[in-house]
Amino acid sequence: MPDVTIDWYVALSIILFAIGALGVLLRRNAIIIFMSVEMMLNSANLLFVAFSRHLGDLNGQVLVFFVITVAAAEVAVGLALIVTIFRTKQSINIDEINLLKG
Amino acid sequence: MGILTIVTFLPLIGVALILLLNQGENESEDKIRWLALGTSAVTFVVSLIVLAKFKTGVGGLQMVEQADWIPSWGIQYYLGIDGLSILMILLTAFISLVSIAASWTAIGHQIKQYYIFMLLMEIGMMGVFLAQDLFLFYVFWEFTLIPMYFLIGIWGGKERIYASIKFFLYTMAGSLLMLLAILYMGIKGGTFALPDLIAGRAAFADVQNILFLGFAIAFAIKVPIFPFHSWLPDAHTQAPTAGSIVLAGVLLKMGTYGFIRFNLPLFPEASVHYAPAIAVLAIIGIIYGALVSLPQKDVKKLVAYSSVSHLGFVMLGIFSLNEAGIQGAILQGVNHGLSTGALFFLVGVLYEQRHTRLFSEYGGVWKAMPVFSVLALIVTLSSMGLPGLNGFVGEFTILLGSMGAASLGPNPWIYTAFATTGVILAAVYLLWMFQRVFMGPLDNPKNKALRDINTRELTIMLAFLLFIFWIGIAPSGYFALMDSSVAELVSNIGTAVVALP
Amino acid sequence: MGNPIVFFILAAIAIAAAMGMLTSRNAVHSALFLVLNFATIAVLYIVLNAPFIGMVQITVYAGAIMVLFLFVIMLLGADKLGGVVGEDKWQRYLAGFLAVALVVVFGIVLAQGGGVDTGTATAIDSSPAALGMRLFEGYVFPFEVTGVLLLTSMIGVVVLGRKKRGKDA
Amino acid sequence: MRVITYFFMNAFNLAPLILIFPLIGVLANGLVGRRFVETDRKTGEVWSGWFGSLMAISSFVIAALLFFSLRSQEFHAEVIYLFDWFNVPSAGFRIPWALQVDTLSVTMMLVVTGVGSLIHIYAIGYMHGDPDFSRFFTYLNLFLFFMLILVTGSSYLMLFVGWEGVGLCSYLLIGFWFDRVDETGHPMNATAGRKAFVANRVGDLAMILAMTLTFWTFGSLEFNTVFQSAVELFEKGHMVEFGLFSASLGSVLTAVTALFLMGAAGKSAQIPLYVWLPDAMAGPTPVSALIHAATMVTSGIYLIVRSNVLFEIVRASGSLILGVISAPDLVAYTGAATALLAGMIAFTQFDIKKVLAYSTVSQLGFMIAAAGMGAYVAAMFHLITHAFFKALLFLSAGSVIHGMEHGHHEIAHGDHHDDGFDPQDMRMMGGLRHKMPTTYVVYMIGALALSGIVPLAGFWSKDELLSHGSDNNFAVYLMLALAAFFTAFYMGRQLKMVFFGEPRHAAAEHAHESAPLMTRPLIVLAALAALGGFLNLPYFTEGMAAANQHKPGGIFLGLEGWLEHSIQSFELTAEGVLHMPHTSVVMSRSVAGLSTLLALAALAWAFYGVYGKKPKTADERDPLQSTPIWWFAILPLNTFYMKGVIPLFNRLAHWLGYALDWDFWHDFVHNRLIRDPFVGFANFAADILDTQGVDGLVNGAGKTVRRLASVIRLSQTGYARNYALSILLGAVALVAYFLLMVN
Repeated sequence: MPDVTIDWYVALSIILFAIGALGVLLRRNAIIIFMSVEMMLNSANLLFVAFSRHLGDLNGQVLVFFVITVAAAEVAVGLALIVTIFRTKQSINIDEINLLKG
Repeated sequence: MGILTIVTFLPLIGVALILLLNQGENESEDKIRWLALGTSAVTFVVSLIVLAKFKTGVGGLQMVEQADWIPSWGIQYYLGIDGLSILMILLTAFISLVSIAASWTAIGHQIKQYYIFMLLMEIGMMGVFLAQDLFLFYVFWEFTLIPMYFLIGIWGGKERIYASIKFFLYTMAGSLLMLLAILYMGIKGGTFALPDLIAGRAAFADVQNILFLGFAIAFAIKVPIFPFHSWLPDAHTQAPTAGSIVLAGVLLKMGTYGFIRFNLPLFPEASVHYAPAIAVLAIIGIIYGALVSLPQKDVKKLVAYSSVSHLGFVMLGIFSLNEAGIQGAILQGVNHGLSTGALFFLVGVLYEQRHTRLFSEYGGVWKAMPVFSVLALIVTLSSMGLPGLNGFVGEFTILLGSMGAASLGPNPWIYTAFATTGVILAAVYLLWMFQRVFMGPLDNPKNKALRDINTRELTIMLAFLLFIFWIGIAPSGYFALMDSSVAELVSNIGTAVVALP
Repeated sequence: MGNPIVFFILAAIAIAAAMGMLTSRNAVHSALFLVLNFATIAVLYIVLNAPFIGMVQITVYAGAIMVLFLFVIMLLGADKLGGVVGEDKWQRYLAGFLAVALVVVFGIVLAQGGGVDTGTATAIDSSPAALGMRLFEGYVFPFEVTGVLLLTSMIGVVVLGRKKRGKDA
Repeated sequence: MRVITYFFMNAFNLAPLILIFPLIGVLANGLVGRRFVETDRKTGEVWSGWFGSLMAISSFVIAALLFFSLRSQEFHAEVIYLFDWFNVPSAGFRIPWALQVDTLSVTMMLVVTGVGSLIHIYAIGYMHGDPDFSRFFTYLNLFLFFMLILVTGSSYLMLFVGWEGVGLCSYLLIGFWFDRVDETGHPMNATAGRKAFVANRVGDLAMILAMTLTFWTFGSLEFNTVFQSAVELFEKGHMVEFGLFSASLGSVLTAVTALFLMGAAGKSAQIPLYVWLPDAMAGPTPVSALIHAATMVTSGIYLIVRSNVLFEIVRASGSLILGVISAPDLVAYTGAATALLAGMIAFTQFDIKKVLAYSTVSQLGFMIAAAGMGAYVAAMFHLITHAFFKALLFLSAGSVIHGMEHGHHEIAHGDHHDDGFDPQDMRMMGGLRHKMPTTYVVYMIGALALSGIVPLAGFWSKDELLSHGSDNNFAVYLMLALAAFFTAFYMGRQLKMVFFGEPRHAAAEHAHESAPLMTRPLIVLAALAALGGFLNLPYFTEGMAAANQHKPGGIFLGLEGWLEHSIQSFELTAEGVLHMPHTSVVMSRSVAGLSTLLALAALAWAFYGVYGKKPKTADERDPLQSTPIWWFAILPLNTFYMKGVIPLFNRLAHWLGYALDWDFWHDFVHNRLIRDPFVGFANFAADILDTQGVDGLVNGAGKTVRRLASVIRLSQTGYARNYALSILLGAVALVAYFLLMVN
């Protein structure tokens, strides 16, 4: 049985990140896309903590703390936006929202 | 936060406040105007404080502010002021104030945006003259293009789109070469800070001719030196009055300032090497600009071409590479800003009433507007270089410099003699302009209804005249401001160039 | 860095939960899968000697944020909008390819063992107290800024959520 | 009593006042004068005019005080420092505003303010009723201000301030009636003013070059320093070196003095730049008298006299211009040639003022020639007497014109029907001696003084000048003697046509004498013109001179004794630098006798010969019209400039402005050569562009960018997914690069 090294955590993190990315790219539901983004953030967090442990540096954890805070703020605003969009368009289908079209 | 940062970014406060106001109602339009005027007035006052804090005997940078910006590239937020830039700062503050006051009634639509752009313009210009980090300088340099692009493009004349795009791309194209030169030096030297690069200029001495040209072309287009002047008549004629004032008053000076600030100390040998060639172009510019001014049918175009002629003098002074020449050049830059700025303003006053700038529409205006005409006469004379007024002081110091310039070879008098013909030609085209507008019979019925200058316009003109007379009669204080810095610059060039005796 | 068996079990649950979130047709299910995923990761944090972060993960993410998600999903009745992108199939393929490519790239690197230093982990004091000290010694200003950020987003949410005067009402 | 003595003997501290008084006049009349005159014409004119005149008189008083002060301290010159003007420490360039009070400048001050005051008073009468009355006095005072700066300045640069300033005033005053047009509708007065300014500027070009050269040679522009170091350098025989330039002092100073000549030629209307002066007669007559006869046009002579040290060094150094002629000789020949040429052109004029104008050019030539020969005192002497009698002549001519206008007004009864009447045309005059007796008498005195008839002022000054010529430069003497003969002839012609014979026009019959305000200054000037010669009488015999050791004394050589404290001429002999006499101390009887004879002969010939019975009517041909002398009416430089140089210049400017700069450089090069191929390439490359309405290289670029953008913008779908996809694409590429390639 091999020891659990940092490599394992990197691998796990990448897989979760890739799944999150797929979620963003494939799903139509804005809320699910949002959740996928959260998952990508989490995969990054996981890596932070793993490296923090690996290198013996507490700063990694501090950073995760901040990421979580920012994520919380982001979710709050993001969901509020989704609610607003839903009010005007009666839909949260991401394919129907293209206000930024050039 | 240092005073230089304050003087640079103070207009941002005005921008923010204006943004908060609603556009539309008359009342808030006035509020916008007053806000913009107030902001620029405060900036002007702060620039006077800078002047008060300025130590005249010191050659190097003063009131330095230094902070890391992008440390991994050696890019800093680095502001500083010395004798080469102090006058430019004052000029910028003054011209911005005046041009905002001059737009009071001339701009009738999209007032909010207009004043925001004017204030942004001021930030950019201040930054250009204060930045001591090449990268920071470049950022400010390019930044100035944006507000001017919109000022011409939105509030300009009939061909404004053409003129603004031409202005933008022309100057942009020149700056790209400068950007390459800056990047090369910055990456090679590991820093973008100008003083450090000057100290370590030996590192790129082998390619300095190329680097010199990279900078020179960018600045030459801005100045503009013949034959890069083709954008100027378009931009000047199409810009709104205040735009022309700023353009002639400050933007063109950014080019000449660039030569003094960067080309001379960074590449002294190349400067000496190219001095005769640039002097020849400058002299061609003097004569050519004057000749081309003469047959123009549009007042503003005439003044625009006259800038080519005047800036030729400035370039000649710079590449005399001696104390008199460079100081004369800096002062002449200021003088040109005042005289030509005032001329554009006067043209604007006429244009506001008659909506034409064609000479054929005018004549005998003196009879209808006596006070205005006297003021115009004084400004014309100042532009012509009448001794006792500001133009002469700069011009004479420049010619004095070029007569004794070692950089122009053993016969500098040939250059000086040709340059001095500009004195005659200036009289020819300026008097012709004055005669066509103000003299002769008042036979166009539309001109009979012209009202004379009002209090606001008179106040602006008196502000111009104050400096026109002051510099003309007692310029020694102005020279004292730049003397030490220029002396240091010249000795700096001299020590680098062993070939010079 | 933990018992391999524990790690594998947790990793498997996390990935499974993630896949579940990705594939569920019902948004509520997706959210619940995500909660599971977050909880698993929280456990991993604790394994990694970061108990404070693990707890925060549970309370903030799995608790607060996900509740918010569920709340919105139910509020909007948007739980049935499932499925994946319809028309542009190339997007789906490209996305899949990219995701796989990402994993493969890292896989290659990890297989070569050249990615990161695989030395032994260093043990440090990472108790909540130590973390708190670090936070207030070196990160006071960012900490304050974070507070402002939260406040700002709160105001933003209030503004966004408010009904437009004279429009809807 | 002591206070008063102090006041008189130490007026140097008051010297700045001489500038301040006229300046006050300028400000007062310029700022409030107009309103004053418009509210109440009559009292307004009195206040405005007399205030201006009072300022001129005050300046005269100060000048007189300075005169006494100089006498009381044995002619010791003073420099009164006011404040710094230029100060560029690192370049060593420092020029203060400072007043040079020495005998030369005080002489000029007295002439300028004295004649100036009289003309101011005269102008109150002459300009009566003009709508721009106060503007006129503003200009006059401004002129006085600049003229005084010119003569009091302690440096070349300050002199130049006045030099340009008077040029400006001349421009403004010539164009005073700027709305008057000629038959073709061209504003001729404005154009004449412009012509004067531009011609002067040609001279100024030379002045600027001379000054810059002087500065680098001597390190200063202040008279005292320049002259001192010039003498020092000359004695040491050093080379002049600055920058990479190197030359001998003689050749540098040759250049400087030749440039000064060119400057003087512009201001003092010498060949080849005299052409502006006759046109300048378009200004009001007091202006012609003050500026274009008595004062401003003499500033070229003042310049040369002031720079006498430099000229004499050049003479002593033997440097030649292009190996042909030395600079002082060139000055002398230029002056003599001008005297001769202008004297001949004066024959052909019918305008009363133009005759006087060409006469002025001619007399200025005399002075320049004298200065070129080293006869500086003679030049100054003639300058002073000329100021008297030429001012007198112009003002009297003004009186004549005034009289003619009134006569015309009377017959026309306010009906402004123009029958081609010109109040200045001598052919329409005649017989005016009965109508205008005072004017006639003073005019006669002036004309005889100008012609050089004993014992009027002109005789003495011209004679001194001629005798110097016969001693030193015979060719110049011959030319000047001939010019003097011409002078008497055209004055005789003028006298005859204006005052004698029968009136040839109804206006002349109805002309009458001018107001006392105008005639009284004429009488004062007539007295000066008659007695001015006593300023510098030569010794009549060798014995008298020997008794006084050939030095000034008694009533003799007063001006010489006064000016020798400012004029330090010298010549190089075997013994070194020696002082040189400025004037012939003893009257040369042969020269005096000959010139008097010639003058009388010329007058008589004009009076009784050529114009004995003619002309009888206004449209009769002039008897000289069929002789070669008439060619001078059209041949000289004026035609060459107006018909040749200026059209060519204008065409060049037009070609440059429109053909070269606009059509070629702006449109063709930028648009056709750079823009079009660029745009064409862009069209080809993007394949979705249309070629319509593309404009400018830069526009081309702009449009290309826009078109390119219209392709690229298709990628901006607005769908978040597409953006996310591209982000991921980039991220994966970057990660792959860094992880795989870098390792």
